[in-house]
Amino acid sequence: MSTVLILFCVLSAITLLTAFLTIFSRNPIHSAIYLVICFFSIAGHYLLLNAQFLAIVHIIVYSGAIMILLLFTIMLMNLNEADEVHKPRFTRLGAIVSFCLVCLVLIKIFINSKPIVEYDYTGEDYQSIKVLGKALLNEYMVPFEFASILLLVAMIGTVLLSKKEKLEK
Amino acid sequence: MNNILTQIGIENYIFLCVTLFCIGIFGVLYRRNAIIVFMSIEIMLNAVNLLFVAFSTYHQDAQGQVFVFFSMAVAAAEVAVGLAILVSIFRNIGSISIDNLKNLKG
Amino acid sequence: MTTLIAIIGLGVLCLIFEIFDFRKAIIPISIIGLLAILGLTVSEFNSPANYYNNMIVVSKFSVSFSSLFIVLTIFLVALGHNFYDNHQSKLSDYIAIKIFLLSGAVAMVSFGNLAMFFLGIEILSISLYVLAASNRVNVKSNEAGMKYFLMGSFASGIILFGICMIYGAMGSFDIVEISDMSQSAELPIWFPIGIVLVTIGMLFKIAAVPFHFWAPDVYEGSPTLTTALMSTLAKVVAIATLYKLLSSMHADINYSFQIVVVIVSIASMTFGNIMALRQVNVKRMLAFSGISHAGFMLMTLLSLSTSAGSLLYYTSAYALSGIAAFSVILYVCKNRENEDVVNFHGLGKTNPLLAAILTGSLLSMAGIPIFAGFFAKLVLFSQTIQAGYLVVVIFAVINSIISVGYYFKLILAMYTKEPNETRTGKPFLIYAVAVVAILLNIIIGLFPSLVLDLLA
Amino acid sequence: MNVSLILIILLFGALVTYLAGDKLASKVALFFGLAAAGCSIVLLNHFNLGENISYISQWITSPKVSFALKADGLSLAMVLLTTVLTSIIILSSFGNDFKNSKAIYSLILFMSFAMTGTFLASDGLLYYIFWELSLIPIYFIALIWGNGDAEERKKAVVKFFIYTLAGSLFMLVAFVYMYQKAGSFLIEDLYKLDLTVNEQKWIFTAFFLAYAIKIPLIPFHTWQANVYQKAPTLGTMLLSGIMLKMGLYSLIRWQLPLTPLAAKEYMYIFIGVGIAGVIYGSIVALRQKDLKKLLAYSSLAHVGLIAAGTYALNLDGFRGAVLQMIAHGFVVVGLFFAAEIIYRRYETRIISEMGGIRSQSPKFTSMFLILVLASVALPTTFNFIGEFTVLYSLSQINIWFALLGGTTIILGAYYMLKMFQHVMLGETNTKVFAYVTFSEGLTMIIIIAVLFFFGLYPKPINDLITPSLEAILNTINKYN
Amino acid sequence: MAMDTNLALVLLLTPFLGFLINVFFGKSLGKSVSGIVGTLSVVISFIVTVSFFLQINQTKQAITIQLFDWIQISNFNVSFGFLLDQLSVLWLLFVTGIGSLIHLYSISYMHDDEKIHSFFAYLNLFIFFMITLVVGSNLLVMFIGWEGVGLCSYLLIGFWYKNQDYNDAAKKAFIMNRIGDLGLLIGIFILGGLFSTLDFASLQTAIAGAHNVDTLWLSIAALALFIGACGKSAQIPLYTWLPDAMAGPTPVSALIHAATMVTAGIFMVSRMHFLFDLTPEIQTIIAVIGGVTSFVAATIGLVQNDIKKVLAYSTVSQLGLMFLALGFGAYEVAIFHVITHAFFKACLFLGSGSVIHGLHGEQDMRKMGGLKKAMPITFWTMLISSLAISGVPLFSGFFSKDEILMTAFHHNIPLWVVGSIASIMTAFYMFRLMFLTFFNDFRGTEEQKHHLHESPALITFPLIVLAILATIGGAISLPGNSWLNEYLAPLFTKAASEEHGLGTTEYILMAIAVVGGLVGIGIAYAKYIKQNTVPNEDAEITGFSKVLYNKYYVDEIYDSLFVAPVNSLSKFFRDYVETGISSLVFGLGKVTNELSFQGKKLQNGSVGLYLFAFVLGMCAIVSFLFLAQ
Repeated sequence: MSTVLILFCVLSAITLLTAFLTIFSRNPIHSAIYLVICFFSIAGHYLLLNAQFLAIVHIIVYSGAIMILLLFTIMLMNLNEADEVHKPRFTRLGAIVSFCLVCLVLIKIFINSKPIVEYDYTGEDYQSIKVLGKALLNEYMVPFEFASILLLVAMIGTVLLSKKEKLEK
Repeated sequence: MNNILTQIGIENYIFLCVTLFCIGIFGVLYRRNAIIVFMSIEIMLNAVNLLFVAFSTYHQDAQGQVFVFFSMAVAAAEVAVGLAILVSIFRNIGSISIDNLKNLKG
Repeated sequence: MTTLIAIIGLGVLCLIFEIFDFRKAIIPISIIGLLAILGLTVSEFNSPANYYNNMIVVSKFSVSFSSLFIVLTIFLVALGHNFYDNHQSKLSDYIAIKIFLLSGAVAMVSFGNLAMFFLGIEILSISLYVLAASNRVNVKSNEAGMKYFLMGSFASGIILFGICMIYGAMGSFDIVEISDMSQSAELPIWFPIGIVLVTIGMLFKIAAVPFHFWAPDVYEGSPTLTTALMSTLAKVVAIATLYKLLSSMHADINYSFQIVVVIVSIASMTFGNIMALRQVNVKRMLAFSGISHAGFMLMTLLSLSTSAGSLLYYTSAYALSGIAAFSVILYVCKNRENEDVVNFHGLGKTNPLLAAILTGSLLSMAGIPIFAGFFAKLVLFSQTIQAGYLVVVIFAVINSIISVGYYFKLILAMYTKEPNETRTGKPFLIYAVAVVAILLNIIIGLFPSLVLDLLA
Repeated sequence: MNVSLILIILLFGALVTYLAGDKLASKVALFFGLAAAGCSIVLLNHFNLGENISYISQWITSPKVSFALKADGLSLAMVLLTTVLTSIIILSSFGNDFKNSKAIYSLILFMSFAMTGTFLASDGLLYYIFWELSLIPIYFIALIWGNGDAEERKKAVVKFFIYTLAGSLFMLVAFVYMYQKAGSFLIEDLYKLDLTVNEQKWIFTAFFLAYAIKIPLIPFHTWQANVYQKAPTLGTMLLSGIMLKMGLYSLIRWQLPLTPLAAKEYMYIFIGVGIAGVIYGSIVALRQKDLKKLLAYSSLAHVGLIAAGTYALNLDGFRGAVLQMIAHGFVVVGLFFAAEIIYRRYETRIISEMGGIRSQSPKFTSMFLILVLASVALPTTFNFIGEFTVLYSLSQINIWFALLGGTTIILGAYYMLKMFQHVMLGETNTKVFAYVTFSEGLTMIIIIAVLFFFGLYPKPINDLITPSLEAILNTINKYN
Repeated sequence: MAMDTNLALVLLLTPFLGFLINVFFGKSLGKSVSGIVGTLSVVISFIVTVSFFLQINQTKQAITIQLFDWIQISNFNVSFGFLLDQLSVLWLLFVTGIGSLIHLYSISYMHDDEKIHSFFAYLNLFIFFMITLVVGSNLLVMFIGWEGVGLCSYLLIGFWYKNQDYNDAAKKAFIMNRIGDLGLLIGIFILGGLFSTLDFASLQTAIAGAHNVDTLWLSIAALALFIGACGKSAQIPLYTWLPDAMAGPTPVSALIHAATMVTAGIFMVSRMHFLFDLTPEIQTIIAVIGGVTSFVAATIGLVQNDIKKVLAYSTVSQLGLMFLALGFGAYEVAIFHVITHAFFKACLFLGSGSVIHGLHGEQDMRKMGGLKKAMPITFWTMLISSLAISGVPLFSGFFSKDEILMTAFHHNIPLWVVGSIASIMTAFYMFRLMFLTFFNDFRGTEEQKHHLHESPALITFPLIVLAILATIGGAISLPGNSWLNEYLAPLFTKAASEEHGLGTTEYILMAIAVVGGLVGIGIAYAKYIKQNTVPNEDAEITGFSKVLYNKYYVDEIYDSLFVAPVNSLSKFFRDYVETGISSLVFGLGKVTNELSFQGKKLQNGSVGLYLFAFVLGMCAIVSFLFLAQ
């Protein structure tokens, strides 16, 4: 057991645990907090894999933007645990069943598959900001621009959804 | 220095990500609170992102990480739109439980 | 590639028009612009090329489908003139979103890289979420948007996971590379899993059983024009993309995979048709009908190498009849609370032309000759039999029979019931769209080679 | 000059009729009907002179479909039947006052167009398309201009539509299947196919479903009586006079030559089915209360015999079947028209509410009686020729078939005369039976004249159809 | 030949022309003119026939005329052709001859009927079809006539169509005839199939030359043809329509149901003698059926009270005798009886018509009596005919009936006994009829009595002519010196009656027959003149005579055996089977509808459920693809 592996295990444990807690917390605020922790642990994974830039971006986008958005909404709507309707038993059952099923099926498949023993190592830099930037703005220039359209659409969409109409009856 | 995955094993990442992904699925199914469902979906997306990075390392290739950026953009856009819809629902029916969304059926 | 840029440019233009308060010009300009883009696209038909590191691949396939999408968008934009006349302040947003949606669609059929594919599908989805929920004061619309959003992003997650698996196996997002590598023997299991997951995600988008549950609810709840968009454009885009994906990844080699397609296809048609029988809401009925049509379209996946032409034909036939039908529905159900069959009573007397058009489009969907729907089914059957799946064809036939049941329910309502209320006004654009769509349908029905031979 | 001209006339006629407006519609339609009939006669002449009046051109490249109209004697005979009967049917409707008459007349011509196409098409797919197309006009005719309770009618008509469509879709599958083997839908290529017995059996069954429903044979006939009853008489005439001949024609043209081995193997069964239809139809007809329903069941009986004749797979069977098709076409149109004439005066179709017409209108009675007698195949009427030939062919297969099939002449006489007795004879009716109008009389006289003429001199038709039937028989016997 | 053809066409088409004239212009022509036209057309035919007869009697050559091809069958063509030979000309003679007389008779008899023109039209049509039947050169042309006379019989029985009972009778006649027709058709099919021709002449050669043909088929064909004959000639089991057919006007009964149409069966069997000669077992059947029919009909005739019914059963009985002769291959004997029977039975019917006419429609003999004085001509002519039918020597019936019985004696003693008893009964009921009608006192109403009168000359003239013929008709075939046999010799190679000359046996037989006939007359005399018995009212009839009076309940038996089951089957089919099949079809629709209904519950609007289905579907697909192998 190398340190890396131990680190991986710890991070993984945190990730999974907080993910679970996110779901099980009755208070949405708690969920949000757990989710943030989860995201941080994922950022830890990124760091572990030496993807520093991505880790930072991840924290900025998820923890910074998305989570804030979510929290903001929760605040806005003034939600608390009482709002949660009691879930019928078969819903829980269904959720658990499907969780187990998907988990088992996928994991089983991967266990069945041939284990990977050899890993390439080129020694080249492939994940520094510089390389990523080049890839993003050369090779992936079109998707990059296209992503902006995506964001534009999302923007127009949210505006459309929340804009009050003058003529609305 | 060699590939870090030599020490961890790509399978472990796959297992982790699959589990995380499944937790996301579980959350979507388990919770009726739309916000939490959103969060679960984010968990799913993050699981995939993590896997992308792992594969990126596995292949020693930047494209996987580039893709994560797009994935993040998508996630952000989705959340924005989702929340906008949620807000308008909340304005209309004063609840964000997806159990209340049963007008359309049959 | 120019198509994509032009479309995006047009979308931006729409937004700019709003800023400069040229609202009235938006729809005409969009239509003209789209027509120009259509011409532009068609001109690329015989010059296949790759652009930007193989991000965009212009091929006959992509051009034909892009053209179809553009035509459909033209119709949908034109219909918007009447539909959004109470929402003038949002008009530019609606139109812009539709045009961006078109750009996503075009990206989806001309992607050369999974990144483009993913972004395309997300643009499409997000636009649809927005459009579905766009009637913000209407609870049904909200609900539809929410349901679609929840399930759609769930499906997006699955697709993303699939892409990730493919990447894991191949180390590349480039479709050509993947295609090349998929021919080699030693592939990690991740690759097939990835394909399957992506397929499942796409099956959700085209509303195939068992991933179809969202469709009826969302179709019913969404504003009618959005429903039209979803049932025609979105479905067609999804199936075309799925086709392209699977054919470039040689998914048809795997026998079990074909079995899955067979089962899903049969289940979709059967379930869709049976469920449609007892529907009162026309939009909902068409949703189920769309599910069954998805089943039909899936049949093309059984002979991936040869069926591009028939898929194009089927989708064109289906989409054109769908547009015609929805334009009538738009006319009939404007300012109505719902889209129940009751609203259609006596349309044959009050408005014979539209009734005839709706009849025509329903007959086309049912697969009655001279309408394109017939040939669509025919070539489909032909190809499927060739692929050796007679069983699917027989199910398809039985389903065609069932489908007549509910299509005719509507026709009967139009011709045998007494009209309950007269409608005034003859919105030119709706008429124009309906007539043009059904005429196009009949034309490609009479001369199927026009379309079939494009991708032969 | 080729046969596509007839199609063009009819299609164009449908369009012009619609544009002509309600007042002129019937006359315009009649004009085009007559034009088509005239055209078919002229073409017949050309055909007899040995000219090529077929038309073929590539239509769809992939799948390979041609717009192929081939005219041989059999097709021409059926086309003549269609066009002439269409004219007669249009003429017969002059006494009716339809609302939106431009639509109905236009639909009639369109239907005639589709049926003519069915008889002419020599490309499987083209044939199928015409076959399906003919369904749509009659659906609307029955639905919109039909009589009786709207809900009941709707039910009957929809059942009819779905039923027939269901059958024909299986036929489509069979066609597609054969296309895969032959690489073409052309009938010549399909004839050349060498299918295994098993394949043939499946194809045979698929075709049979389509035809058995259309003709109809028992037990697929349940749509028939109701639709005949509910449809306007015009539609009933189209259905019974021409449309069900499409099924019978197709047996000869498509089903049997394409699947000869299966046909030979199943021959006895399907002759049996046909004959069972004869007996069943006759017996059910006995106790019908509604005149049109009775005629529907009589039609069931007659077509059963015709079908049995075709399945006899010999020249006499074919020839008799074709003759009987034509004869039955005329006679059944005449009978339904007689029912309509009565309806126009008494406003009822219930037999028990009629009676005592003879003393009021002897002329009509005579004409009606002649039709009844023709229907029961009295010698010197056309029907006798057909029925005799068919029964003869059956007797050559097995004398029992002829005997059982022959019960039609007993049972047929029974129910027809019983009907005649209760409709026409008896004490003078209290309701006034107005004189038969000119157009009504003319229609009846034309039909009667045709029946007698060909009853005495069937040779022209015989000479027309025999070569083509022999050719088809050769195809059927190619394995021997 | 052209001359012959034209003449033959005149022969055939004049009645048809008469029919057409009467149909289209009858009403405007007026009653008398219409009748004259009708009569004239038949008279012309008669004259033509006579010319043919003279020609043939001289040349002994059959005349064949081919007009045009009619029906094409794969292995043969049926042409529209005529065959005028001894047999057909003989038949034509009495068809047109008696036909003319009866037309003449009808002018007066039907004078009061408003539809007299259609009556004549139908009669002319009948003559036309009868001629077709007789002169047809092949089985199918004969079949035209065969069905055509059936049609005319239908039209004429139901002439008074306002009465639905009459219509029922007409329908019954037509349908029973059609049963026979089916038999005939089957016979035609078999012969056509076997010998590839339906032409009489070719058939004869073909059958004579056919050695490799299975005789079973020949027998079946013969039997089938005989069934046809049974229907037309009212033999057991298809005889019940004939008594009912008396619903028609009396001239019709005389012409169609006594003299001509009902003999078509005999004609056909004689025509096809070459076939029947080869199938002795069928001949036996014919003989037996003929004998039994003659006996059964005679027994029923014993107790009937309707004057026309008595005559009808008598006709059936006499026809039975003819078939008896046919069964023994004695065609010329049968034909002889046909001719004499035509004379006296037509006379009897016309006489009864005269009586009915005089009594203004009364047909019940119990309400007659004593008409001798009022209607002398009618009485005397009918008496002569009755003597003839009873077989009193020197009258025509004596010779013909005697020859039949003699033939029977030589072939089959039991049948001879049966035939003889039937003859005795015939004598009895005929004189019962005579006595009840003409003797004693009138039993009708006063008013009828007041109006009693002899019929006009147009009615009595045919009676007189026929009575004369009935008297002297026997001359054409006197025992030992038979002109008829000679005349027919070219046709029937094997003449049954010439095998035996007139020996002692024959004279004894003759004596027995004569005595028997006289005994019958005597009994009748004793009962109805001496004791002056009047038959009981319907309700009072008991015992076996009730069975007889009710015709052995055959109609009721047929009704419950055939008609009722078919009708109830029809009702069953209509009410249950039809709806059954129909609901089966609708049931399919209902099932899918029900599925749809259940399916709607599945679509319950819950996103959770939808996603659950999604996930399950995904798992199913994935595990199927990756775990199943």
